[in-house]
Amino acid sequence: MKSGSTLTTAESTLQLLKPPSVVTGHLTIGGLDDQVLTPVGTKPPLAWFVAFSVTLSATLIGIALIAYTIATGIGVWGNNVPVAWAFDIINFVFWVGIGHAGTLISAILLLFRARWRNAISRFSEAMTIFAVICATLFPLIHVGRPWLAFWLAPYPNQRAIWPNFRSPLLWDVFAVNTYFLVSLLFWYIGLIPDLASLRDRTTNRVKKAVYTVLALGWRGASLHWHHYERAYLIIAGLATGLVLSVHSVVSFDFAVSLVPGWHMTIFPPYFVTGAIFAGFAMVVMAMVVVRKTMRLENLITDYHLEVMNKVILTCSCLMGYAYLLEGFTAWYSMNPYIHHTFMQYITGSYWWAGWLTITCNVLIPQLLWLRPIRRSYSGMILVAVAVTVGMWFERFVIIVSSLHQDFLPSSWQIYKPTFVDYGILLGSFGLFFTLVLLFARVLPVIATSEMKMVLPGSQPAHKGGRHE
Amino acid sequence: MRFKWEVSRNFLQYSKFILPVGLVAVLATVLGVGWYTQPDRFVRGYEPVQPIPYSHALHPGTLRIPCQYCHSGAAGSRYAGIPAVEKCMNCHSVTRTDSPEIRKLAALYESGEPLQWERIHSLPDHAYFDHRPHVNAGILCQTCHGEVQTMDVVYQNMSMRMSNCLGCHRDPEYALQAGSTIVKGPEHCYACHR
Amino acid sequence: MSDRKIFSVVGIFDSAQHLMNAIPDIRKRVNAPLEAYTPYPVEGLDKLLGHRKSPVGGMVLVMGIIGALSALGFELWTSGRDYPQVTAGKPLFSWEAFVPIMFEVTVLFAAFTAGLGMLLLLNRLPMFRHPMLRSSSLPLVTRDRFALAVEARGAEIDVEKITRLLQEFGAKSVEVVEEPAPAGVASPKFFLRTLTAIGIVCILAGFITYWTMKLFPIVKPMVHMLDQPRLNPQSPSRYFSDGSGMRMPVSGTVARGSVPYTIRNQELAGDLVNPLYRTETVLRQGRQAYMNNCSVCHGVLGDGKTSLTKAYGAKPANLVSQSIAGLPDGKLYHVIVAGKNAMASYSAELGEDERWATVHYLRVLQRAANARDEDIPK
Amino acid sequence: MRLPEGIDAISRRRFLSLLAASMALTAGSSCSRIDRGKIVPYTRKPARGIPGVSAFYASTFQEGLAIQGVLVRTREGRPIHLEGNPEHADSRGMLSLRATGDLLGLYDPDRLGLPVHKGVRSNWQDATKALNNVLSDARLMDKRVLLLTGASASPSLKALLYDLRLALPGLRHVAWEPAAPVAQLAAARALFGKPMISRPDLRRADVILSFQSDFLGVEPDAPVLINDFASRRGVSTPTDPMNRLWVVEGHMTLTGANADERIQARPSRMTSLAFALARLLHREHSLPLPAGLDPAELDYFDLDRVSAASSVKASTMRLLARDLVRAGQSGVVLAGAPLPMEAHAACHLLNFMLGSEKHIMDRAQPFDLAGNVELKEILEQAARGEFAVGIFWGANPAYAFPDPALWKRAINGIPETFRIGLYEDETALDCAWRLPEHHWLESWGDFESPGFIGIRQPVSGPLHNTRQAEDLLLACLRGMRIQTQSTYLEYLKARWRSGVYVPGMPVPFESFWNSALHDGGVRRDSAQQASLQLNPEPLRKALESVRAEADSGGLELVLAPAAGVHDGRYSNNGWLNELPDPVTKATWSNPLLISPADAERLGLKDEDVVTVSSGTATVDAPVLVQPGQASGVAGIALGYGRRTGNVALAIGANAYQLLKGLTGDSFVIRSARISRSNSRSAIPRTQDHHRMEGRDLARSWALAEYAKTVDGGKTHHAHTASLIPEQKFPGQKWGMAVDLSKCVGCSSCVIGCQSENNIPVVGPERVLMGREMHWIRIDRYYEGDQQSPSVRHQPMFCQQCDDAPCEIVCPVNATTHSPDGLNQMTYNRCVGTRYCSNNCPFKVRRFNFFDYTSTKKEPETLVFNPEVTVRPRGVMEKCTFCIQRIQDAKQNAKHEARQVRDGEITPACVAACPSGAIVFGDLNDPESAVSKVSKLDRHYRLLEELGIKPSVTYLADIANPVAAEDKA
Repeated sequence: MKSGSTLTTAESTLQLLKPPSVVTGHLTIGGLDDQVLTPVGTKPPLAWFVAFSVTLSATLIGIALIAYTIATGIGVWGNNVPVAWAFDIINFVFWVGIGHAGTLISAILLLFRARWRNAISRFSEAMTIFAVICATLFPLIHVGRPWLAFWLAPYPNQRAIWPNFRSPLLWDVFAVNTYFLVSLLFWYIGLIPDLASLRDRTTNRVKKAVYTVLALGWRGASLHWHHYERAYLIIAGLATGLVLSVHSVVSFDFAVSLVPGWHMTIFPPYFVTGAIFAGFAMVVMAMVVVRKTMRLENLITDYHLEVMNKVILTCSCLMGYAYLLEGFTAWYSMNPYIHHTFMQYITGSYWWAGWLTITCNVLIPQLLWLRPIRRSYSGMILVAVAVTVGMWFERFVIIVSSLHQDFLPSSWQIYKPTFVDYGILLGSFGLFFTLVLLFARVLPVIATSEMKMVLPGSQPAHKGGRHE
Repeated sequence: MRFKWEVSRNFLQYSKFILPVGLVAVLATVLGVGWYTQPDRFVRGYEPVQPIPYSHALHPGTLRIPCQYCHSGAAGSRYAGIPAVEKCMNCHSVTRTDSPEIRKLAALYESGEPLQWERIHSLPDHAYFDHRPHVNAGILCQTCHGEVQTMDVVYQNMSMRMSNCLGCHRDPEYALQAGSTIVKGPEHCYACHR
Repeated sequence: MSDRKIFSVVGIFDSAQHLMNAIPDIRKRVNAPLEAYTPYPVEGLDKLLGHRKSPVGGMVLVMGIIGALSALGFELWTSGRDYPQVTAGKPLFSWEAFVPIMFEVTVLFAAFTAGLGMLLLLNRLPMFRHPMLRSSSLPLVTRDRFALAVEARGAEIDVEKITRLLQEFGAKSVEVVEEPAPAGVASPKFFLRTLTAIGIVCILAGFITYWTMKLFPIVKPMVHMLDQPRLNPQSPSRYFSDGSGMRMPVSGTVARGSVPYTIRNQELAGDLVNPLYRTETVLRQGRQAYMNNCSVCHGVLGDGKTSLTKAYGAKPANLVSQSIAGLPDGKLYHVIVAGKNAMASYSAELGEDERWATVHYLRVLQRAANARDEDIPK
Repeated sequence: MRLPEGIDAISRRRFLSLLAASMALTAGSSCSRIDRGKIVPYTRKPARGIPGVSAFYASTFQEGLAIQGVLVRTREGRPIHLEGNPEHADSRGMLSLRATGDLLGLYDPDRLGLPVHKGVRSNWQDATKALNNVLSDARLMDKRVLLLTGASASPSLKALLYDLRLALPGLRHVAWEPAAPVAQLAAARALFGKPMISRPDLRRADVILSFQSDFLGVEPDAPVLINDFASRRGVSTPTDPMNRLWVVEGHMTLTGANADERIQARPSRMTSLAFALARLLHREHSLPLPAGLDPAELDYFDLDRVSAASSVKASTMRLLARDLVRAGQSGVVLAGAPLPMEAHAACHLLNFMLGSEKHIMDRAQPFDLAGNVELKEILEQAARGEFAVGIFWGANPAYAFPDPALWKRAINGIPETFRIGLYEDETALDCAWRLPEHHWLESWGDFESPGFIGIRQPVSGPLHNTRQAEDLLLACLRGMRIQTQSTYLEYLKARWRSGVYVPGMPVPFESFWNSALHDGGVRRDSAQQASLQLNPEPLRKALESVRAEADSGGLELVLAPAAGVHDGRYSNNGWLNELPDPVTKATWSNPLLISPADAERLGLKDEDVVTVSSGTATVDAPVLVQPGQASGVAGIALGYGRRTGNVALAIGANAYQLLKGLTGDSFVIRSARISRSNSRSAIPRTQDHHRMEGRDLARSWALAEYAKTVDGGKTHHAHTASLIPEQKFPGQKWGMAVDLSKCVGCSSCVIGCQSENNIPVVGPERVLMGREMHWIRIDRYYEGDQQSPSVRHQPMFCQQCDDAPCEIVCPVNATTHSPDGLNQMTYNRCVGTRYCSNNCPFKVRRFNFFDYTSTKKEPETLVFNPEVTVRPRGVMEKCTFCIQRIQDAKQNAKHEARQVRDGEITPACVAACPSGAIVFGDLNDPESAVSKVSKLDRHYRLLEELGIKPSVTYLADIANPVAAEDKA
């Protein structure tokens, strides 16, 4: 066909319009495809293999230790009787939290018509899926008899026994599974046009067959787009409610119980904020690497990173507020148990975890007030790593520190993790990054159809993009 | 090559039918096989060969020996129990002493060696069924164990799963004697599990 | 050109603007359905082509409500009706606790209705035999071009006129898309193979299920407490040399509640006094003991006539005879404990109270057998 | 019906096992759902042996100087649980926790199962032949034979030994116990001419003064004494008479923890304190001294001098004296087992002066027992080769005799050595012949106690190829051609026929014997002390020797038997090893307890390992800083540091060795030294935090405060409002009440529960991690300052909350509420999320972190109660109020067409509790004991403000210290 002339036309159109901030440099619609879709399915560079082998080994260590746990018993972990939940649930809450950024970016920002989201939505959605996969692993393996975990599902059985719908843990099962399924659906629906592009680009027969089936015969008809847009918007709206509810429900695991330090009305918003916070940090961390290695600087611009960092900064301030409020509640309620627990956070056996949390989550992110740090790789990676560590330890403080000293001093007990705990935590990171690495080579990391939509000149009679 | 294309084209063409049909078929198989191989389901009809061919059809059937003559624990213990060999000798020290099976029995009795019967009815160890309230409520043995008095060789008649217990506890009328005041059996966990 | 029917005539445009510009004019000139193909949603195109408002919203609303109601209903039914379990003293219909799951299920239903409803129902995907999929224009569309198709959908149309028209309104190229060759009915072979494949998958799944169900209760480390390491009554034991877990009490020991009966002689037992009063409870107890243990030989009425009489070598005693009715309680008790002639001891089956109750019941039988007129209740 | 598949079960099973093997998976040994196993009925019916119904047997337990009647619950001829026998006139149904726990000893897989000769498996024929030969030889050649046994109060055994001595003139029988209060016996021998231990009847005591006496803890008759003591503690109004416990002690004991007034003093000062008190009573309260004792002889023990030397305030001593005088003959003074003979003598003097020697110490148990001093002499004789034969039965000198070198020389000096015992223990390894004996639950015997002769009858056939030791001795007699009975049972009966049975009795002997077996023994008139005369001479000697001794000023070390493993005889018992010490809460170890002041001075902290030395003997032990320990006084438990036994091995340190240089039979080392090493050793404790942190947990009021609180209506009860309607319990509503005033914290309930409910032992490593499994624990808190804290005990178990927070969080409905108010835990439904444990404010739920039971084999598993689920791993468990007993009682009641009677159901902890602190019953029945107790004005419910509505009521502890106005 006459692609050459088309390109010139497109380029000429571009010349006419000033480039908006969604991309930098000159980029045509077709050029976007060339940039984003070409690496898919090609032989990855050596660095990828190195990274992949590292993450895969971590995953295998995790899998081996999980097998060891299932074969021997939860006793190989450090959990004990006051601290019946520890790394298992910390990791679960941590990963569910990480999983919040994706849906937030793709759904909530879509509703807010934040145009810049289109470049990073695919990637962060994928991270959501992977984080939720990591998260769901933990409730499954943390139970004493994992082979009976299916009893949590309300399926008809001859015993006529149903699960307890009043248990927050069951709410959790429903919330996390719903979240996973809806995120997967959202992600897949977004992927379909890109899969169609891939189908039409590739010449490899096998790949073509796979993409053909996955693209479901998508052909870009305007009627299809018509329904598609509508459905996508509705799912985004639903996912917004979901994203807020999921971590609220996770927080109910704690807030609905009566453990001092858990039994707090502030927990749902506090947890949701924390989840977004940790999720954004993880996205920034991964995005910086992907952007650099896959040379996507023109698509994922400094502006993107800066906006993300601003979100992180906002969340950090909110977290600081939540911490203060916890202290206030402890003081104002005059409840000796809550008071004791709060003092434990900052002066007790795990004071270092408490202060690490505050330092990493509240103090270090304040660096982002400085524009140079917001825009420097090392600065934002420092903050992102700090937030990731801080948020993990925040859950450690909430779970371990609250449990290890509750009502009766006679049962107070120190918790010490074992190598299995550390190994499984490592394994979950390994699994997450293994999936991320695979994703980066198998599927487009940027939603091309969404990007095309907002490229300059893509829409008729408007100056750049359709969303104003 | 051509054929393959044909197949895949056909497949794509008919995928709307093939996939759901396949899915339903697999699902039906899994559920069907799962249902029919549930633990305990196939135990109905379990009929092992016993070391002594004791006939229930003869003793409680023709001779009308009451169940509790032998299974004397039923009224006072959780376990109905299998009678001691000595119980057999109550009669068989004088009757049918020439039968080879009875001689086996007598030899065991003399030597004191235990007689190992094959167990037929077995509940999981976490279920604490108690014969006492059931027998004392006038529920016939046959309700659960089947028409034992007609069986030459005893076999299991009821799956004896939780649904059997619950079914009767929720609606016990059919099992009770006429005029019984019992309306329901207990359904709380500690009634059967500890 | 082959002899296949024409599906559509497709013009390729360079930009969305060109496409949008062409549509109204072509619509005026051609009396055939139009459809546009674009690499991304183009604003205003749906209005231009006259698509009606998408019904996704309505579908989602309906299914969301169904999801909410079914979740709430299910929770209320299972927790309050089907197998009510009291937890933490909450009422059976504690709807407050059911809200989170209701919400999640609502979202699940709604989101899947939106997603799958859009794909499967409205867009009729997956669709692998649409003529467009085999056109050479589609790769352009999924990249960066915009296509306008004038659709014949099998009817006769004037290809040349339309081609001209499209080019006139800015199409850079035009392609005629043919209807696919009639697929015809797939060969029986294909069906056979498909069925075989499904069958194989089913058999495999069946076997996997079978073994899962079989191994699930027994393979370690899956524990289910079915066989606990404790010794149940009448269970075998590998520890004891005779293989039995039933141990005999050491001879000479005396358990609580049963002082051994030491009288050797029936004559001496005559002095024993029945410690039980003849209450209804005692007589009931006696009847139960008699029916279960004695009636086999002595008969339900105590007259020694039973189904066993023929089979039995020795004649069981007629308990209602004058000679036995004349014996004192202690002597009857002695026979129950010690046995007599062919009768074995029943001391293991009957506790002390039950033996005395049985003696009382024997008196009832004896009186019934020799009842006088005045015994008949008025 | 036939099998649907048409495959017979055998081939299916075979295929399955092949498949499982090929998959390299370990299939369960019996695939229960397929292989349903066998049914093995009795061949011959035992009398009244209904499968599934428990039979109870009365028997008697002896441990050193303690004798208690037991009621053994058996199932199918196997004992499964031990409780006290209320028919036993002396122990009155109180049973030591070690007796309950020794059930595990019966099924101990480490028991020696057959005779062993020099490490080679042998048989009884050879063993008895060898024994007969050497004894016949000794008889003919007139050689000396050493027979070492433990203490015994068996009249029949005494007769048997007498018979043996007649046959063997060279027999030297020594009864020796390593940790028994020999000094107490020696004092009685000197003062009254008869070695015996007096048994106070504390029910009659108004004021009890204890000098380092742990009569509520490890001393022989503790269970009965706890009951006596507690009978005067459970007041229902502030005006009820209550006893007062004064404790003078240096080493913190459980008794000290329960004191109303606790005075810290060094054990070496106790005798002078007692004499000073005697002088005070005589001079200021003009109580008469016994005849023959001149008041001037006491003058050395001037109050000021003694007070200065012991740092006990003179005013305190005056208060104490006044309190004792006020009580008069209802005031009693007890001296502790570790104290030397002089202290015991001084306390007898005090009791004589008060008149309580005849009023309260009215019964006594004679014992003829050698101490280490006497044994040393004999071992020296043995080392010189004076004995041709040595028979070591019971006591374990190779472990517990303080001088191992002497023991080695002695055993090498005896040519023929026989060991009769349960285990291949230290002594057995030194002996040529190791002969396994019956466990006491497999044996016959009789035991004399004040007022009762108890019979021991076997409740289990022999589990191993063992013989009863008495039977062996009888066989020896027969081997020496002496006419005697063929079995010990015959011997016992013959002796009873001639010695206990009175021919004129209305019942024949056979019936008399059977009813004695049924009851567990026969009552006898108790030996009255009334005729006792005090010999002043030994007192005078004691006065002199105390005057002569100087305070070394060094560290004083008190050695006492451990609460669980006692003197080491239960070292191989997992239950007793894992029993938290009632005071320290340490398990599986014997740390050195030192005072906070000493710890600070020496720069030691918990778990630092130190070397304790006395003379040339040294022992390494970790330190535990014990609040309440007097400064300059340390304590360590005996019974650890065994060298044999799979459980006992390498647990703790052998503190017996420290006694090596001691010349008397006291268990106080006057000048021990501590030197720190650089290592640390973890002490597995079940409680890591010891203060209540100002929380309203274990309430304790002084009597005066109680009166004020009740009068002012100030008893704190939380008022909780709820939006949801209250739960209704239409039938019964089970509940418990725990009287903290009665509870002394002895921990008997822990073992009773463990035995009844198949609670696994987890081992020291897991106790360290906080994974102990006890369903009932005794929380112990220290209030007040470190150096002299007040101690609270609070039994803690599932509170069966009506609005239980654990229930609502379980996602699978594994824990729910029953219509009779129980918090049901359905193990088989539990998937193990552990959420319930997190949400339990009492932290009484226990999780099976590992599989603790499935690797166990018979005979160990025979100890499991068949009525209770044996929990596998991954399952949460907790106290059920002994649901198996509730269900059984309910079914029995239903069978007999009646309601369950109040008191018919006794959960295992209630049955095991010697103090009667726990009451169980129906709260819906206003007449039930538990309803009445729960309404007493000192009742409260723990953490009631959480709105969880516990079914367990606690009654505040009432202490009875000297009133403030008296002090002023």
